[in-house]
Amino acid sequence: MEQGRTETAKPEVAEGWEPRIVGFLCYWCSYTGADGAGTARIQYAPNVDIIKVMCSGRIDPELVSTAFAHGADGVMVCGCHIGDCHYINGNHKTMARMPLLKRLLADLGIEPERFRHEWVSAAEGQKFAQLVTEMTEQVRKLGPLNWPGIMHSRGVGHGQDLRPWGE
Amino acid sequence: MDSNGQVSGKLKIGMYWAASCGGCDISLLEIGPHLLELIQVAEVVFWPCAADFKYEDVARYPDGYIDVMFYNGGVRNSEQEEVARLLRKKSKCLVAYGECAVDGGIPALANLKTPEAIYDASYHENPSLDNPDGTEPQPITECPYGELEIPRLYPQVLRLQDVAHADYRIPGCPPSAERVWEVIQLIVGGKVPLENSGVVVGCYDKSVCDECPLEKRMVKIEQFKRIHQARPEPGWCLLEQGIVCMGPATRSGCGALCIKGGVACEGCFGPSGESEDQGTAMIGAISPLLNATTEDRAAELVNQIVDPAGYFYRFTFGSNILRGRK
Amino acid sequence: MTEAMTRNEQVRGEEPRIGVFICHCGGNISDVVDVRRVAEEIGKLPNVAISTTHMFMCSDPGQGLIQEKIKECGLNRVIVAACSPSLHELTFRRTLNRAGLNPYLFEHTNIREQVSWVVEDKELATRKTTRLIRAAIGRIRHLVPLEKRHIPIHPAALVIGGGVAGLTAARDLACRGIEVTLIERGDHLGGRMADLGHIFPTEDQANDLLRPLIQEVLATSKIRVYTHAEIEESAGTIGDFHIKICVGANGKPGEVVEAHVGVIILAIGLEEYAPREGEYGMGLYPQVITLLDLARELVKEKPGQEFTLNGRPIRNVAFLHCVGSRQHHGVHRPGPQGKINDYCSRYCCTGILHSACELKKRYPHLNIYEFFEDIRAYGRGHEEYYTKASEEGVRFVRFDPLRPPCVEKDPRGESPLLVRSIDRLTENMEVEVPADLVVLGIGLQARDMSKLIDLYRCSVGADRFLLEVHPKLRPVELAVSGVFLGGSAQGPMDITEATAAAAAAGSKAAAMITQGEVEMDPFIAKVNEDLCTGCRICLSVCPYDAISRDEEKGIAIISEKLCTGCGTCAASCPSNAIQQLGFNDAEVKSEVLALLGVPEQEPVGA
Amino acid sequence: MSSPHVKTKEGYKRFSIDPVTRLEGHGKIDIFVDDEGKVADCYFQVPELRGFEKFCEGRPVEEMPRITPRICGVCPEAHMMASAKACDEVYGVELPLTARLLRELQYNIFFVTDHTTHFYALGGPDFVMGPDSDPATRNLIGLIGKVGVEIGGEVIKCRQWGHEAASIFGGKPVNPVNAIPGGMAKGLSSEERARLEEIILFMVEFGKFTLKILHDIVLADQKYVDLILNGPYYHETYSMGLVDEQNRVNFYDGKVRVVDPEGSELCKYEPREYMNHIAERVERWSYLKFPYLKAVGWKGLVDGKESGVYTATPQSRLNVADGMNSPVAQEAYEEYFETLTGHRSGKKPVHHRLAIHWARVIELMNAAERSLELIRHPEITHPENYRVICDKVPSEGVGTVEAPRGTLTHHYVTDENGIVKKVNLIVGTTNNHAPICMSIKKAAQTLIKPGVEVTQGILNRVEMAFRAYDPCFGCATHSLPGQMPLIVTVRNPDGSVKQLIRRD
Repeated sequence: MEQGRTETAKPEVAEGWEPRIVGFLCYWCSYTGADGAGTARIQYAPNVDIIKVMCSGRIDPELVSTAFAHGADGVMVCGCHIGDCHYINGNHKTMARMPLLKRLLADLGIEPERFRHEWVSAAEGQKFAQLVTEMTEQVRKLGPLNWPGIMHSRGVGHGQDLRPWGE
Repeated sequence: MDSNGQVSGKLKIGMYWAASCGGCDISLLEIGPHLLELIQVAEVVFWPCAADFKYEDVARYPDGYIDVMFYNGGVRNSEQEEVARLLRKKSKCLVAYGECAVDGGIPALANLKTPEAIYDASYHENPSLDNPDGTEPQPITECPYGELEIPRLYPQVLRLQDVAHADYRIPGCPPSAERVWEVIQLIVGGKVPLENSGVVVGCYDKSVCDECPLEKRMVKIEQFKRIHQARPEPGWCLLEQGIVCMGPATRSGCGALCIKGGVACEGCFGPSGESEDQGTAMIGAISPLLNATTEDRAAELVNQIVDPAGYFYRFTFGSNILRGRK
Repeated sequence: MTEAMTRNEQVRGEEPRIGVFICHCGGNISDVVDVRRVAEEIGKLPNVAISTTHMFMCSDPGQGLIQEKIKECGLNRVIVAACSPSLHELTFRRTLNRAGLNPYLFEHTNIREQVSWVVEDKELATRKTTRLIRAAIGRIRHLVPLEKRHIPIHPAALVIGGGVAGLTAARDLACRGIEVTLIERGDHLGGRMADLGHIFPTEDQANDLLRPLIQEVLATSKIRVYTHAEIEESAGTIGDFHIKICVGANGKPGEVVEAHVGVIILAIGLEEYAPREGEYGMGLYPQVITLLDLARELVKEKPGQEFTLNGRPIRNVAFLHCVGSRQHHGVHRPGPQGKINDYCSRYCCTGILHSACELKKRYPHLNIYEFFEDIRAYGRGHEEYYTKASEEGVRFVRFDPLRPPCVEKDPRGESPLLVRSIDRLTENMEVEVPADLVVLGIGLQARDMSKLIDLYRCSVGADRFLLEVHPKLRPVELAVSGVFLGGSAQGPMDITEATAAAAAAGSKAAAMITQGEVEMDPFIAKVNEDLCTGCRICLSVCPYDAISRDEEKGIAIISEKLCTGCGTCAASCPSNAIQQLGFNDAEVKSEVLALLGVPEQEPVGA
Repeated sequence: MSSPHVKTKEGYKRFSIDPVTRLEGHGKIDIFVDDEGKVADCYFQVPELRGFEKFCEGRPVEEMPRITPRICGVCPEAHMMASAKACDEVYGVELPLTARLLRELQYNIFFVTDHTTHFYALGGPDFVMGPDSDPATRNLIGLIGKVGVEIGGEVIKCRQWGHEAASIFGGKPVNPVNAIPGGMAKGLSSEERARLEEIILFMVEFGKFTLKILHDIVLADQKYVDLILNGPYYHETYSMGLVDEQNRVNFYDGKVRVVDPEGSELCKYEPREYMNHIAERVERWSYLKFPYLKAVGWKGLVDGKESGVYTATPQSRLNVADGMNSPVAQEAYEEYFETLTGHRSGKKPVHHRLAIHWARVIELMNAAERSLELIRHPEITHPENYRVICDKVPSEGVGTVEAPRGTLTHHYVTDENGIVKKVNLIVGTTNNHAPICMSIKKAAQTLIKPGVEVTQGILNRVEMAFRAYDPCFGCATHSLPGQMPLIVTVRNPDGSVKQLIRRD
């Protein structure tokens, strides 16, 4: 798939830009793991804002693309390890969804590093903290995704101030 | 009436063809015998493909003069946007007619490419091309007797709502004649208000599976197949047979015609139910059917699906959540 | 219509009036997060009627403030930004309830564990807090009043395990007139306690306590007792379990009996740590035994002043603490599952001190040494054993956990064994103690519960013991409702603690049964019949087979009772025809949008 | 729609026909008239671009027969068939007999429907209602009003049954989906066959009926015959079309035959060789690609034997053929040539553009008769042979059919996984761009004279010049952007020909 010459020109990074990463976490393992990181006072990057769901099985791919479409620079999906899902095997369903979701996002030009899917148990506060810091740095390297900006520049959603191509 | 807009009792209707293929205009003729009923109660005041009214005639109409205006096709260039705005002004009820106007339709597949790439294909790459100087079109051209203007190509295919409010939206490529006639009766019969919020009509909320005659056997997908390589077993759900079918994620109302025609649903009525995005909906629909207990196996299976983006979003790149490619 | 119901009806129609209450947590939060600034910024957002802070939101005055503001400002939605919801979500839901507001019009934002404790930079922490609360506002605008589910409970209980805990639980239930089925895998009731003699801290004979309990259990008609019995199958969920029990006779597979119960108590206990061949001389020297071996010895009253073991007179006894407990990576070899027991087994310190005193009482001339890491005699009447032992002249050597003592043959042959260690009490002096008997204070560990874990989808801790819902708030409940933890399947306990846990589990279960029904969180999935096509995709994703297809209507139906509210079906439905209450698309999506700073488009209300 | 700020030079008047109507797609004509009232210049623009050739890259080739019909919803079957034939070649498969029969059958039934649409809804009204009639009535509805509801009913019935037939084959009446690489997605049951035969029998009658209408309303009216024979609508160009082994017209399959203005064969080639015979010219002063015959060469927008300009229309199909493959149509064919060239044999080509309407009706007749022959073929309902599995490694393929509006060619190159890498489309209407431009120019210059008031009737007659071709700019703009200026020679006062305008 070819890269566009205008649209994908990397936007210059604004002063004080910080990666915006949305983290969808299952309550029983990953969210508790994140709490664990807190209880252990493990310091990590503040860039991942957590959205709590009961089970990672609830994480509808639609939520992921919604996050990207509205300005997330990255999305992280965390659930219980295979085998210790609070809902027996809800996370198997998550697991089965990921490959197709990853592929679709890649086909739409979203760098693979911007979307991560990890298993984090209630005991793995340390791991969670590392993941967050690691991903934050990866996304920082890539720079802003700025999907709303891209679409705005193409006139999506507001025909009025369209800037026609070729002018 | 004549083109000067002298008022007569009949409902004034029109149809415009924007970035689309004309299938919508044809589908309106599809109502067949009802056409004769229609012309008893309504008269055409603008329909380039079938009647001799010009833009200047429309411009002369007073605002809100047209009762119901069907706009088919997406918005790909400045002319289509200008006409959309003109027609919005002149019409009480503007209807986004057909998949292109509602969701972008097939032309919106262009949102996977850049305008430059499209120009290159047309002017620099075609094998049968004879273009030594590499000529490309320009928006305004000087000629000895004045200027000539061509509409400017927009960088993205938009749907009608992006440039003008649509009171109703009728999905489908093309819409189903039966459904359209139902809608026309409602509107013409004054059973629904002319002004509305852009409600989707001319289809059903449930998905194509609702109209699909094939049987589900609750078996998992072992392998994905492509239509030219497989003889699907008659009577059995195509998706379960590993042939990607958009049925589960697509509005019904068509009567599952493609499936009855022997091929999988390609999703031309847009997302079903309250989903906003056929692609992510299909992920939800396909993943549970994979015969995979590990992520690697799941990946191995779904990699057999060729071109998910192009297939899942064949008709909705004007309206899906991401609306195109980075 | 009850008052609450009418209020709920009103709320559905109203524009959201949101109260945001931000907790300082006594500095835990406010030292890092500028909570006042956050309150100010949040106060400017649409639909926020009040945004304020308090030193301790969970305290009575804090909760009082919330209730007062609900009334004063006519709030119909409440957000508390404080610690983790796992700690106080329930607390605040109750607060709303007391104020006459539906408890599910509440959102708990975690700004302690997930902000102030993990972000140093005050500015970034403050901004993150604002984002998270903004997200909560996005979500809460769409929340609607929810009612807990009510599930009938069949008035009968199954108790698994015939040890002192199981017996206690069964007895307590029976006393309340509840039908109990008690199954024990082994051949006798009473479990491990039956092997013991005098027990701390009361010094009763174990069997003097156990016998009447067992008799009571066997006597009552309310309790069906099966030994050599194990669960074969279990169907159904809370309130309505159908269980097939295989009852064998001395190992031989026997007939299958069935039990229909509403609740289950797991009193399956645990197992002793089995020292490895050669660990502290175990298996190499007959003079090395475990604490429980010794206890079994002491049950036998021996005549005379001489303490003998297998005919050999004993003069020097060495006790080793923390064998198979508080293990360290690199120092101790992992067990079969590749895990070490890094936890404290809790009974052994007092157990050893108690045995030491017992020996001293019977054989005052014995020389007794204890090699310990720390003495943890934490329970009532436990410390006394330490004092007593010291007075009695028991000598204590404090070893270095990273260099534990070693047990070897005495080269000089004066005594069968030598225990060598460094003593941190005397500036790490090398000490060498002759021993005729070495007693290993072995720890306790979880037994293999894989079958039950599969059957009842129990969550398991890193220490391989079963995990309660919350150690403080719901200490004897498993996340899988209807199943309770009665004793040491949950972690190492002494008899006192195990019986207490069993009694607690018993009364919880009894309460549930006498209530006749349970309330469960309302976060279940619902099918929108107008949108559902009956495509069956959800049927294949439900982990609990809670979804079936109504062939008549051609749509999916979700069983309220079986649904546990994971929301997997909601995420799979291609038409979004399934919505999870409390986590529906509108709620979660606008949470995402608000988090990203997208202003709310569609109006909420009605 | 030109925005007001577009300038017109001092001393000139601009007449805009915007949009040109009763054609498929978008068109606009700007005529500049100097103060003497003489046409200075005339521009024909098609303001549309959709970029199919590009966005089809990356799609699986087996999906092309379902995607490309959306190039034109008026003639979707044409694109589906051309695409499917290209796919067959990409996968190197030979179609079983039944598959071939089914495809040709579906295609001929489509031809009946499509030609009906054009004759009655698009082109017809000019004749039935008259070129100068009120534009508000100059359409199908007006036509029904004039010829009566029974006839109107017949027209609608023909279209309706045509689409019922289409849905029997392809599920969907518009944008069918049933042609796949290796044949058809579904066979024909005997019930379906019976119903189709019923429909086709009606169509045969309808064909005869339409021939009659043409005679009664057009050929019987001397002023129309004059218009056809002596009107401003005449160009001598090369003709192109598909023919079978006996050089008879075939819409679905065969070889491409080209004859010169006198009717002698220039070449006859396999579709896959199209690149050796035609090229698409891009002139610096034009944004439109002009296909032309390589063998003759590009001489600009001029007719005659020396110019590589050719037409691909019903008329040119009749010109290249030695006859029709069905009796009634053959009769009509002979009458047609006798009337217009004086030779029943048809060895002299017809160049009167308005007569394309007549040729179209003859094709309508032929398609109906051919359908009847095919539906009665014993193999048509074979339970298996409606398709074969494609197991060869895909590479490259060309598929050509006769679209109602001219020879249509799809050309695909794929990777070894059957993913499209390159697409080239030469659609029916594109073939005719040069002739269409020439016809409009000639019409404008002949009809708009000093001292003659430019009425909308006159402007409509200008439109009639291209309507004859039944151009489909839905098709033509599958990839073409914006403007297609029509450049005319501007005469010096002495009448000598000025240079063509170049734009830089």
